[in-house]
Amino acid sequence: MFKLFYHYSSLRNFYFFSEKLIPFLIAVFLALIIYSLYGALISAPADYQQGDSFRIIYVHVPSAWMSLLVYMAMGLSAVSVLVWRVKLAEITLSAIAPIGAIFTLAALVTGSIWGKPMWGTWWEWDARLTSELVLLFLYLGVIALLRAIDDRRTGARAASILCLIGIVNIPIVHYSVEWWNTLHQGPTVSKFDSPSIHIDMLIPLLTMTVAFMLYFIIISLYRIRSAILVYDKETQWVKDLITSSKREQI
Amino acid sequence: MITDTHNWSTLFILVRRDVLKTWRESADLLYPIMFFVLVTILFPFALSPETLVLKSFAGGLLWIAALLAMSVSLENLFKTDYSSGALEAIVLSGVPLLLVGLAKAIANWVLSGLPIIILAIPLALSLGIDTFSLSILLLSLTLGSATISLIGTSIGALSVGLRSAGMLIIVLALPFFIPILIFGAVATSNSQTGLIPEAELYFLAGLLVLAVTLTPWATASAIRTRLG
Amino acid sequence: MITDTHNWSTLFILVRRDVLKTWRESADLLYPIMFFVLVTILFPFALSPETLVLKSFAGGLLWIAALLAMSVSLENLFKTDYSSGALEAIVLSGVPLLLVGLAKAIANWVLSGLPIIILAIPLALSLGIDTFSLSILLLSLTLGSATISLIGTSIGALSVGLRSAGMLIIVLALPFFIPILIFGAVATSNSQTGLIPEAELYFLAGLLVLAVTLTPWATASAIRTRLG
Amino acid sequence: MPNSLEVKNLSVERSNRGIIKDLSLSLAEGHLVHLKGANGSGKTTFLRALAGLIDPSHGEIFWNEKNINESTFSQSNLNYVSHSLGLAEELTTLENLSFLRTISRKALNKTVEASLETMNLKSFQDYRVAILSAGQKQRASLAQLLMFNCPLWLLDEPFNSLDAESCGVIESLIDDHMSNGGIAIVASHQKFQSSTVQQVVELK
Amino acid sequence: MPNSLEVKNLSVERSNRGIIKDLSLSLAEGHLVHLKGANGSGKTTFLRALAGLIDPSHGEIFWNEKNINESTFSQSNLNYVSHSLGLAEELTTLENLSFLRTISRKALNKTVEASLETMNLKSFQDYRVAILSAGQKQRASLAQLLMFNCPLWLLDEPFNSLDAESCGVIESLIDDHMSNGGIAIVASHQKFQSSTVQQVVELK
Ligand code: HEM
Ligand SMILES: Nc1ncnc2c1ncn2[C@@H]1O[C@H](COP(=O)(O)OP(=O)(O)OP(=O)(O)O)[C@@H](O)[C@H]1O
Ligand SMILES: Nc1ncnc2c1ncn2[C@@H]1O[C@H](COP(=O)(O)OP(=O)(O)OP(=O)(O)O)[C@@H](O)[C@H]1O
Ligand SMILES: [Mg+2]
Ligand SMILES: [Mg+2]
Repeated sequence: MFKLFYHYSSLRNFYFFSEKLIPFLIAVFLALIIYSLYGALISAPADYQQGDSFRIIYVHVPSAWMSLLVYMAMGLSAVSVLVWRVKLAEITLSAIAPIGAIFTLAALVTGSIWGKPMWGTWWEWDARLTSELVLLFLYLGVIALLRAIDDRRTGARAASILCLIGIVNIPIVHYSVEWWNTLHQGPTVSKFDSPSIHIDMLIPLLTMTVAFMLYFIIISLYRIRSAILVYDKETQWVKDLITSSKREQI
Repeated sequence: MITDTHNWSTLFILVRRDVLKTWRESADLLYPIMFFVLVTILFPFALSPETLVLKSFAGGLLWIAALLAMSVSLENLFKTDYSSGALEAIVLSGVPLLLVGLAKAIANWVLSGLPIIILAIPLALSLGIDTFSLSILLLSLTLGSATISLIGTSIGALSVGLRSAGMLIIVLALPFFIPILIFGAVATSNSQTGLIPEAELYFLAGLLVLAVTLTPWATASAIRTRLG
Repeated sequence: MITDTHNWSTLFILVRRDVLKTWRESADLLYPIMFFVLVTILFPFALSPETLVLKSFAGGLLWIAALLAMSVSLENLFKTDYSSGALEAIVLSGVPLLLVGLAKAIANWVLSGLPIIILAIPLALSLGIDTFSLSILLLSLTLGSATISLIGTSIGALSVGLRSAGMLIIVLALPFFIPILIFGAVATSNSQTGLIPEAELYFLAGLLVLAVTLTPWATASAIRTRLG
Repeated sequence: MPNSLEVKNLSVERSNRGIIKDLSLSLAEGHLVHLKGANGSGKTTFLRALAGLIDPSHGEIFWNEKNINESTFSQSNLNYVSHSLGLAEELTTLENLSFLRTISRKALNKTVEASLETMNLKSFQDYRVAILSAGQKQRASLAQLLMFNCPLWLLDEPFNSLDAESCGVIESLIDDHMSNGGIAIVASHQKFQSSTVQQVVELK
Repeated sequence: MPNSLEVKNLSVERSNRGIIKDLSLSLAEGHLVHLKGANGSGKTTFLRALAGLIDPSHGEIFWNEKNINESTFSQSNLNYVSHSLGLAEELTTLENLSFLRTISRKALNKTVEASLETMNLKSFQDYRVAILSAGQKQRASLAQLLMFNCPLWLLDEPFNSLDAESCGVIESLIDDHMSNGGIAIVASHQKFQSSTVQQVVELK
């Protein structure tokens, strides 16, 4: 098991392994996103209270969930960086931080677009909304620290420490609706035993979420792969790769 | 002295260097802005998230956040140039110190005043301010922030090279900033009740004119003194 | 490891050195306090000088002022030791980094947290707060400021040696301070309506325990990393 | 067991540029290495890696046959004097050195007063480091060599800013260290005449 | 009128201690002074007073027979290279020097590129000064000597941290300066072999 982990965490092996993985992921992603878009925009019934404006849920909820998930993925990378000094984790950390920031921004923007018709205001200083904003600042902090430090490895370790201190915010975002009485929707979807949402609305939402996840994985893989090439640019295998791809072009 | 074209181009080069220096440290550009936003979002937490309360204090709150963000940004104005000896080198280059002082103030305004004014727009709207009051807020911020940059530069030059100059600058400068804060905040809150706060805006404009004429001299002689 | 007496005396010596360093630059001692006072007196100017309004917000206002004053003081924590190479010398002396991190946090609290708590008493009374609320304010400030010092030290260690570390520290640290601010301010304002804010105080105490156990490790590994 | 330092195939990167490539070195007791090389050849980087302040990208360093990364080498076996000062400018020389001596986990040697005496700084011990002259600062920093009893010395340009007399003092300190079975690596551009230099390593 | 520098009965105090007492000196064109003296003897203090950066407590300094305090001496006649760097660490070498060259009121000489070339820093011109090695920083600072055409050079330990090759470059720069009728005061502890040294001033 550990051997396997070690094998795939070598930059070179990861590079070639992920190359085989990507086309498969893209295929599944395309299938899912087409299905979910159809379900979300056409087949799901309009909400009896909100009309069609509820359809923004299909962007808002997946982005909001991803904003938390990506942070947790970053936390996992951070542990690998600090404890095992895994190079791949260093690269992963810096590759996914901006994606997480963008999901967070998307959740904030779609949420406030949705909030206008629902609550009559773009923005309200309640716990859910504010802790999500704090999450954005945590992402930006990690990115700022990564950029402020010249040396890649030192930068990754410093950012990992920051990321781990910040992980306390994740439960706050998630439980804020229960701990404080806020404007924001309580758990609607995630109560799996009795989801308080119509099944025709729910299924596209869940597939959309999986599509978002795949999208995240694909984009991360691209970013990680190009970072690997820069990282290992002095090594023989990258040099071989470059010469062979040049040869192909001719 | 300032009118001669050689001096204008020197001024431009001095400002450009400072902006470039900050730009290089790409994240630096974001700090005053982030500080401003963070301070603004502290208020609803610490006071009361009720829209009505927030709205009636919005002008004052934004003014305080802007003032603090700008005060904190003053610290980096001379710090690295002094510790690296670059300030000494600039002085020895023979360029009139008046220009150096003016350039520092302009660069500070471009790098912190201007972005703060721009960011005040969405923040003010999120606090529920109306458009007329917003325009008064922006006008008062523009006049006020320029004055803050000018005065702040003089004080920054005075405390250059002292340990924890950052703290010192803020503490020395805040008393000067209080009148600006009062008139800026009063202008905005008056406008929220529909009044046109002419008197306050004229006062802010007057302070700016005073600052433009006096502070570059103060900065120049402060640089001179502190290098000795 | 921490329990061994040799380590206790080392901790004491480390703290004493930092306090002495600041004491030498005598004015440094006053800055956090003056910042705290100045920020507190800005509020009546920018908001509304009416006693009633001020009184009901007093807890929140003092909490914001305390938080900002402490944030700004974090910058000098490692700065000079890093640039002079003294931090490197301390690391090479073989003293456990855990102690270094803890000592820095304690020194920071002694030099800024403690004076702020003491000064909060007259300021709160002048804003018209009653004695019961005052005691809750002081209790929440004590728990909160210790946590702020601990977390702030970690963040300070992370950004040591970077240009405009001052700004970076504040921006990186404020998101962590927001929960502390919320609970501190809510505790105080609840007590003003006669309630005993047990839940909030427990939460602050919990955060402090968490910070005491976790942040010295974070600081130690941050120092290690940033020296590299 | 006698002390020994062994460097195997060391490579160090800074900001993604390879600075030191595949350096090997083996030092036994009484061994003094004069580290040479043009500006920017990596002397400081090498010394900092040996002191455990930066992590090498490849290769290992062994102190007494134990890998310094894996064992509890700690830094208590070495005295590193760097380009930078290592003293707090706000405090006096005496305060700085007393502080370092008290917290240090290294074996102790001379007292602070005796060390300052040797460095000819006795009359300046109560001045803040900030106002000392360049050479006085350097001497204050070098006083650490006397206070601790460390087998391994890593000195980065110890003669910078020193007057002739102080240079002599430092050279004789190094000689004493070597004859007591110490190990030392000295990076310096100046002609370094010590009779005890056993090896010159030139970085490229 | 040929250039000349005259120092009359100069005394300088720092923090109420007399550092320099009653120093007189008179330099004409082509005159190179090697300023010597033990650490703390006041070399840096003297050079900073000449550069107009600190005010003497007694005595006068005349440049071309005009008192530098009373006339518009300005600093455009002199090149002062100090112990400290003089460059912003967050900018690249190229940016630092271009900036100094553009704003300076001094007479210009070589371009920035040519100066960096001579200082052997061409390949490092786009690195931030912060990450340069000690010697590279010193060279970047010395590149100012090439960019400006100043009759008076005040150099404080210019050879600190420099490798042998760079020392040679600086010595030949000084030689050229002298043969072009310049005036220079060089504080240095290192044996300074320039054939053009005309006077050794030893501070006590
Ligand atoms: C700027 C405003 C908003 C922000 C920052 C925001 C943020 C979030 C976040 C972070 C989550 C994920 C929570 C978790 O998984 O623990 C979430 C979920 C959700 N949001 Fe929002 N939201 C906003 C506005 C809205 C509005 C206006 C609505 C609709 C009235 C809404 C409806 C939902 C729903 C239904 C969920 C799924 C809840 C669940 O079952 O977990 N949000 N939002
Ligand atoms: N943090 C860093 N990031 C990138 N490059 C660095 C860093 N630190 C040092 N370098 C580079 O590494 C090279 C070696 O630097 P180092 O300080 O080790 O040289 P040195 O041999 O000590 O030179 P000197 O004789 O001038 O002191 C230099 O070219 C320098 O620019
Ligand atoms: N600001 C100051 N306040 C008090 N004393 C000072 C100050 N600056 C320098 N001195 C003292 O003046 C003396 C001369 O210092 P200076 O730096 O001129 O010596 P130097 O000849 O350049 O020595 P070095 O060869 O070590 O560079 C020193 O003893 C120093 O302690
Ligand atoms: Mg070096
Ligand atoms: Mg000197």
